[in-house]
Amino acid sequence: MIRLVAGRLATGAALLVLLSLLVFVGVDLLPGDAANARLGASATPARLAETRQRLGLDRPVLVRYADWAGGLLRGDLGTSVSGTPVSAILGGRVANSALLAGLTTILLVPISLVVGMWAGLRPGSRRDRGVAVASLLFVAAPEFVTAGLLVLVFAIGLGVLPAVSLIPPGAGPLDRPAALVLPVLALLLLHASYAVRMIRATIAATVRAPHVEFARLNGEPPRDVVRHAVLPAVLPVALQVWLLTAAALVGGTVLVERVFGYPGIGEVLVTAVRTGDLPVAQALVMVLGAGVVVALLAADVGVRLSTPTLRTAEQPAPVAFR
Amino acid sequence: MRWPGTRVASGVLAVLLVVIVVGPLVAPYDPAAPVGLPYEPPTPQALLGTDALGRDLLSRILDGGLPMLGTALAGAVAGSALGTVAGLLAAWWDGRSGRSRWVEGAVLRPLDTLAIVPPMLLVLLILTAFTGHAGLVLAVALTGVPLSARVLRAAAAPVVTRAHVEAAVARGEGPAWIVGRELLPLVAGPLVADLGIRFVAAIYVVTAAGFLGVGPSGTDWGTLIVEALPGVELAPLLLAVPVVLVALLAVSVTVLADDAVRRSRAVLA
Amino acid sequence: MTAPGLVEVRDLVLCAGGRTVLDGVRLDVAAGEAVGIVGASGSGKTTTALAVLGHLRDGITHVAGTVHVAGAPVLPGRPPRGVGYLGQDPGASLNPYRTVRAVLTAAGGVRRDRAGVDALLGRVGLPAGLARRYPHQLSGGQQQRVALAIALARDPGLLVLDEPTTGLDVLARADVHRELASLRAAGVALLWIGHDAETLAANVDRLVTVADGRVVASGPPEPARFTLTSEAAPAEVVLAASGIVGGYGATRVLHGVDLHVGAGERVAVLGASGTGKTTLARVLAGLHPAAADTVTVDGATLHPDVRRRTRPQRAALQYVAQSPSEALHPRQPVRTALHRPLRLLRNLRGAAADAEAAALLEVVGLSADTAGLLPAELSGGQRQRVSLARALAARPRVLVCDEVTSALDPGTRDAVLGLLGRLCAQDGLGVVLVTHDVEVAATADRVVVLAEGHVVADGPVPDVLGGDLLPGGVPSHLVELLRPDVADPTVRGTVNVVPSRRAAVTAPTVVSDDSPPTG
Amino acid sequence: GSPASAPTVVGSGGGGAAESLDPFISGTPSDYARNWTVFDELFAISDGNPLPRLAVGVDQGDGAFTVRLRDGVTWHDGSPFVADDVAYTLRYLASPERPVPHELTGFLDTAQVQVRDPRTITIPTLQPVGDPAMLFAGAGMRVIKDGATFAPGGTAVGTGPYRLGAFEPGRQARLTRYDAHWDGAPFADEIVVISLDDPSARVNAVRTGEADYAADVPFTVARTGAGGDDLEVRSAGDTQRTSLGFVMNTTIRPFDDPRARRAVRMLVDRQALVDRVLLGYGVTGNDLFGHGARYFDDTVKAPATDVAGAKALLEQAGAVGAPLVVRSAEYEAGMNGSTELFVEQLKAAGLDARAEIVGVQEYFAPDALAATHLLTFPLGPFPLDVTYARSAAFPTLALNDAELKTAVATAFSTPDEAARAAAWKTAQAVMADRGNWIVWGLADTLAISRRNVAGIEVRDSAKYPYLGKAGLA
Ligand SMILES: Nc1ncnc2c1ncn2[C@@H]1O[C@H](COP(=O)(O)OP(=O)(O)OP(=O)(O)O)[C@@H](O)[C@H]1O
Ligand SMILES: Nc1ncnc2c1ncn2[C@@H]1O[C@H](COP(=O)(O)OP(=O)(O)OP(=O)(O)O)[C@@H](O)[C@H]1O
Ligand SMILES: [Mg+2]
Ligand SMILES: [Mg+2]
Repeated sequence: MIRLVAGRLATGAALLVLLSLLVFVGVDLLPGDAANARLGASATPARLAETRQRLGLDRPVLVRYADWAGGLLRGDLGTSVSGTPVSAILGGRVANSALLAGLTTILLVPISLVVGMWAGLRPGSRRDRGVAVASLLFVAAPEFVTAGLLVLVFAIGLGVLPAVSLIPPGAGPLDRPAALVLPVLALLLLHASYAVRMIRATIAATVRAPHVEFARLNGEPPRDVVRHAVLPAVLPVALQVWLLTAAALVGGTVLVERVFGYPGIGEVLVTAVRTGDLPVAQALVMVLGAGVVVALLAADVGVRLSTPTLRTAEQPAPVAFR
Repeated sequence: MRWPGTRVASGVLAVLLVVIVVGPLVAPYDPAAPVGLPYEPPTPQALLGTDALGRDLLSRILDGGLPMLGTALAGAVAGSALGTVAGLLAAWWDGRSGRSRWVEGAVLRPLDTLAIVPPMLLVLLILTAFTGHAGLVLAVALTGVPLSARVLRAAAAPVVTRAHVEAAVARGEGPAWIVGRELLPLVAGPLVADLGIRFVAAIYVVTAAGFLGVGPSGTDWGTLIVEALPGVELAPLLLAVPVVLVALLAVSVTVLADDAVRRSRAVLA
Repeated sequence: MTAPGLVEVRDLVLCAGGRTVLDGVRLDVAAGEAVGIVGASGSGKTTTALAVLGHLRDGITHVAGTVHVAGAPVLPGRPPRGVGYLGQDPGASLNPYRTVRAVLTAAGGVRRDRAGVDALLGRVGLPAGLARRYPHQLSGGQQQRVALAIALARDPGLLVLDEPTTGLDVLARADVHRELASLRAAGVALLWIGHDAETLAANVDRLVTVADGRVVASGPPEPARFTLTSEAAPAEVVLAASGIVGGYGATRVLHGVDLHVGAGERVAVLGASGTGKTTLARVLAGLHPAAADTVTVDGATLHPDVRRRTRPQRAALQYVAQSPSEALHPRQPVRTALHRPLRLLRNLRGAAADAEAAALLEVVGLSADTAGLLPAELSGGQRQRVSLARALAARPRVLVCDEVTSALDPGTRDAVLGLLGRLCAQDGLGVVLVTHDVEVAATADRVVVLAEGHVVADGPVPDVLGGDLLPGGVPSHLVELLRPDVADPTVRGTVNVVPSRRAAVTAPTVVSDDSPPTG
Repeated sequence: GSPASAPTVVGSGGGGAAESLDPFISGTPSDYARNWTVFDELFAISDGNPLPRLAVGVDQGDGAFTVRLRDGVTWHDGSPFVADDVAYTLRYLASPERPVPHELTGFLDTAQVQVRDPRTITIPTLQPVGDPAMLFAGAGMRVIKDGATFAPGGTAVGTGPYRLGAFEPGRQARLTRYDAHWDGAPFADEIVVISLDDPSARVNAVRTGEADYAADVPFTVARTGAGGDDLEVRSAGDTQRTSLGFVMNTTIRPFDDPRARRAVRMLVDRQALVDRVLLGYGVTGNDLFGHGARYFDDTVKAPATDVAGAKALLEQAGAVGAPLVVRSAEYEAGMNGSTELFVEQLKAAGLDARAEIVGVQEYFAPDALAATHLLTFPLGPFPLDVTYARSAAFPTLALNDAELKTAVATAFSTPDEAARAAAWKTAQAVMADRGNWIVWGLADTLAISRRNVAGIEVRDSAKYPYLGKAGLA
């Protein structure tokens, strides 16, 4: 297990390096650059050239990459083309987005499990079909549309929840929990629907599995069948779904953040990419990519631990030690 | 699971497809030209009212189905095709124990790299690089490839060890025959299902791109949704019509794709 | 509990989507009686058995008739108490997420303590040490017995058994048969489903035959038939393999196996599940990497990798894989299956290939129209013949057949084995018949017994397979041979927990201390 | 206004997280709103004219000018404001470490600045500057304290009406009243400047009572109504309108021919664009940028719409059927919409026009600009110096015309008020006659506000109002 984790982390790191190079060179090849974006309408050729020189954009791309990578190794994320250090820009924002993603995931776990079970234990029943169609609808609607509707109903209509996430300086989103409700809800409706669909399907399939039939036919009470035979079979799949959702939420909160003006990485991400702010874009690619690597690894480890065949694969059968 | 879902979904999809394909021909007005003032309510002349620039919503809806479908389909097909080839190759090389694994690595490592970029970031990067529909197709395809490859690889894994595949190897068939004729027909079910999911994701990417300000202009339904957002209070139909159409399309396609999964033995067995 | 007329099935009609699955089944089991049900695949055996348990699978509807167990109606959905059930596939029946102890502690709706669990294990002949294992850490026979223990946990008066030994190798099968025999002796009624009338006959009081959802015959079973044949010793050696070593990763499966086959000779390779028979066959076929060039055909050494063998070499040794449903591509018609080897190995195309394909089909006893059919449109026996025809298309000198009959019903099996015999006699073809089935092995000229990757016996059929029969039709002499604890003491204690490629057949390569103390 | 807290929502046009305490890095509207309140400038623009702030006057010299500074001004930390602070500021913004060269460094020789006494400073120029006060006002130069640096997480000390309290880039800045401000104590105890990227989010914040004022809100809000009895939609007024238009590239065909330029100006239906893109919240333009600035010539009329005449002109110019690419990016709301409609108008007149919508970072990429025929161009009510300097320096935007060049040069360099006015008049006449601008509309700048919010002034731009005198009535 330790070897697995170490190996996967090493591969993940290697992939991140590859990725950073791809993104660096790729973004550099885009038409326009940070100097253009920065100067806008005042970008006279002379100013443009001078700005390029000041930002170091006139140097070859690989030299800049090496510079950036060297800085990264020293723990220096570089300086945004706006002149602000990247670490200052990202600072609390990464944590805020992670909070949004984390809260959504935490809520998603019990909700998707309960709803998925409720529907999946009676495959084909009325409630099962109802859940299937409702979840499909939520999956089909973009979350910013859902979010907009939520604002219209709960903030502007009923006035019970804030329409925007105004977090005072020095405070975190947790200091204003009300501001988190709608963003989390919007994310939850989309992602939980997906998780419910997957979990429902697995449960529906497991209910028909031979080991469940066997237990039932040999008189095991229904509650025990669900607890001992159905749930453990669903867990590996559910774990995968949850962690993959968490991975998708890393950087996937952009749209909702924008609707609510939530102080996460969403706006930074969009601006950095759109203005060719390479140091910021790079840092985000690294942070988000690392997040995904960890989430995927956690998913694999979780599945391994929750599946006896995999868990025991590396150790001899218990009795062999006697 | 015998419920009318599949039949209803096929019906809805058929109607939508007719609207999408015939739409551009029957649109009452030029979808790009203003016919009135912005945000006019429905009138007999403009049955669904006008949009933010005074253009006829109905004409735009009718005109925008085809580009939307085209983009989504092209992206989905491209992503699925790439994923399928990669997945099958990987499964094939993985399935042969004791043989060199580098090909599998060469196929899967780049995809893994893609897979660790959050999709929204990937979409932003790609659409900043390539504006317009070509960029969207690429974005849809690239965000889908890693997952498609994994799905197809999983589906193909039990197939590659089948005796008829080995028989083909033993009698000296080449890789084209083995991947194309021995493996591909047996993963058709997962392939179709994957295609359905890609298609829904494609529609989503189009809308999300528009929302982030990197989408193409035009009448694409996804673009219509985004354009409608600022004026939603003035003209709710502007948002409601494309959202409902996209939802119907997505739901019917998903239902049919689910059905394909259910019927495909390779996924369940 | 043991009142007469324990099970009464009267005119039971069950339908599935408009099709009649059971068409007026009438069946009785008296207390303490052992009744066997046989019938072709799909004839409704499983459906009947489940109906006795008050269970209808999804999609099956109750149309008419009654099922009473111990006087109480069980249909619809009122499962009887005191009936134990043992499914077809022990590997799949056990909850893969719980240890044996966890399952047995609460089995049958009663909580029992450690001693209770151990007692239950003892009843099915398993040591208490097994309780800490997960199902996948058990051999097929052990799994089957744990499942039996769960069924026994209810203290049943009746056990419903649905093909309880299909997935098991000779050893495990003998063990299970022994357990069932002792239960029967203890007065438990058995409703036992199998597709092999001969094996069942030895173990039940009465045999019921089902066909197309109807009971067509009922009566006392015929005694077991066991024929041993032996033909004259052959002359020239076509296949010679010596010191074959092979394995998976670090695990070695074959420890220097020698094998030779003469022209026109049928050599059976017999062994328990997981001893390396398939590995051996695949090494011969060049599909599995072997340590060295150890295989010769007609004196010429073959490369260990089939792709590096020359075309004539590839043609000379042909491999027929285990499952007929996997051996043929489900989307390719028989014609394609035959044309490809003709084209690649014999350079025949077009009309010439068509003619040759028709001739091949005739050789294996199929009509020429078969060429246009898809595998799904063929019966299992026909499919197996097509596989054989495909192998014969290469004009081989040696045919390596891996369990070519294990998925077939007895009639079809005999026909395929007969065909092989004919080919040997007529064309001087050498045949390697890999099997775990003693009856199949008995049809060969010579038997090579494999245990733990070692050849433990090699000789004419009567020498190896003669002697007393154990319950289940296994020669006791063979069981002695296959008991590996005698074979190699150095590997004792390392239980092989490599998950089997096929879930149904999980067996330890070495049976350690906690293996059944039999009896 | 009464001394109450007045949280203000200000839009942030993207990049909010990169907001900086450094007033010379300001990029977003909330950056400006905050820095404009914390720091004071030498001269501000008020109704198009320079308004003395930290400076009280300028004396022209030979190749240099001398700025007289205000007395009795103190920094937020209590120290007095002196000429050394101005000298430091000039050195600071000329520093080669800064990521972007400051516009002023093209005019001033910052290395040779001489501090005469604490109230007087002499600044040499690199090229003649006719109206230094206007130059400073147009460049919006704030003064920072001698030795100031702006590390993230630190604070900023200014002389402005509000001190900086807690601040989180891209989120909020809390500004507290500086009672010792030289211009009289401000009204509100505290002002909160909030950064919100999404226009709907800004409106929603005011509608749900989480903020009192949001600048730069979409026209649809005015159409829908403010959404509450205590709310109103405010317009910044005529002089604060943004000029929206297209610039024709005179370096390539067909717009190297003045007839083709004139023809297109005769084709465009300005009112239709105002009605649709601006929802009627604005008026038609007269094809000159600079509306609202001093010397702007609003007597000039745009050519009357005359499709037949335009076609004849195009014929003469040999431009019939020439492909026209209109480049646009949505860096101001309505840019892409106006481009789409404009292209439709050109098409309706039989021209082969096509919109090319790109991202903001590549919009001003020189190569691509050089190849397009028309590009969208919005411009706020900047001084004419800024407007003409910008367009002259950019080959694709510039009009290569001798008379224009002379007039603009004179207007830049002459210290004589009358001569300057005459020069600007000439320059604008050239643009009106054969220029390459199509300024089709003057867009209102709208804000949504609680009714009791008072004292919000517009100085540089209505998109980031001056909050120094704001309060709740
Ligand atoms: N759930 C079901 N829905 C529809 N048809 C079914 C279902 N289960 C079984 N059948 C059909 O009922 C018939 C009898 O099936 P059953 O499983 O009882 O056969 P069997 O005699 O046990 O065969 P085998 O020897 O292959 O196990 C078959 O034709 C089968 O296709
Ligand atoms: N791909 C594999 N990787 C690792 N071990 C394997 C693999 N395939 C088979 N084995 C192990 O190798 C041993 C021999 O397997 P093999 O398939 O040759 O047995 P067999 O004699 O054909 O058994 P059966 O009667 O079940 O077909 C078994 O212990 C099996 O678990
Ligand atoms: Mg059965
Ligand atoms: Mg085998």
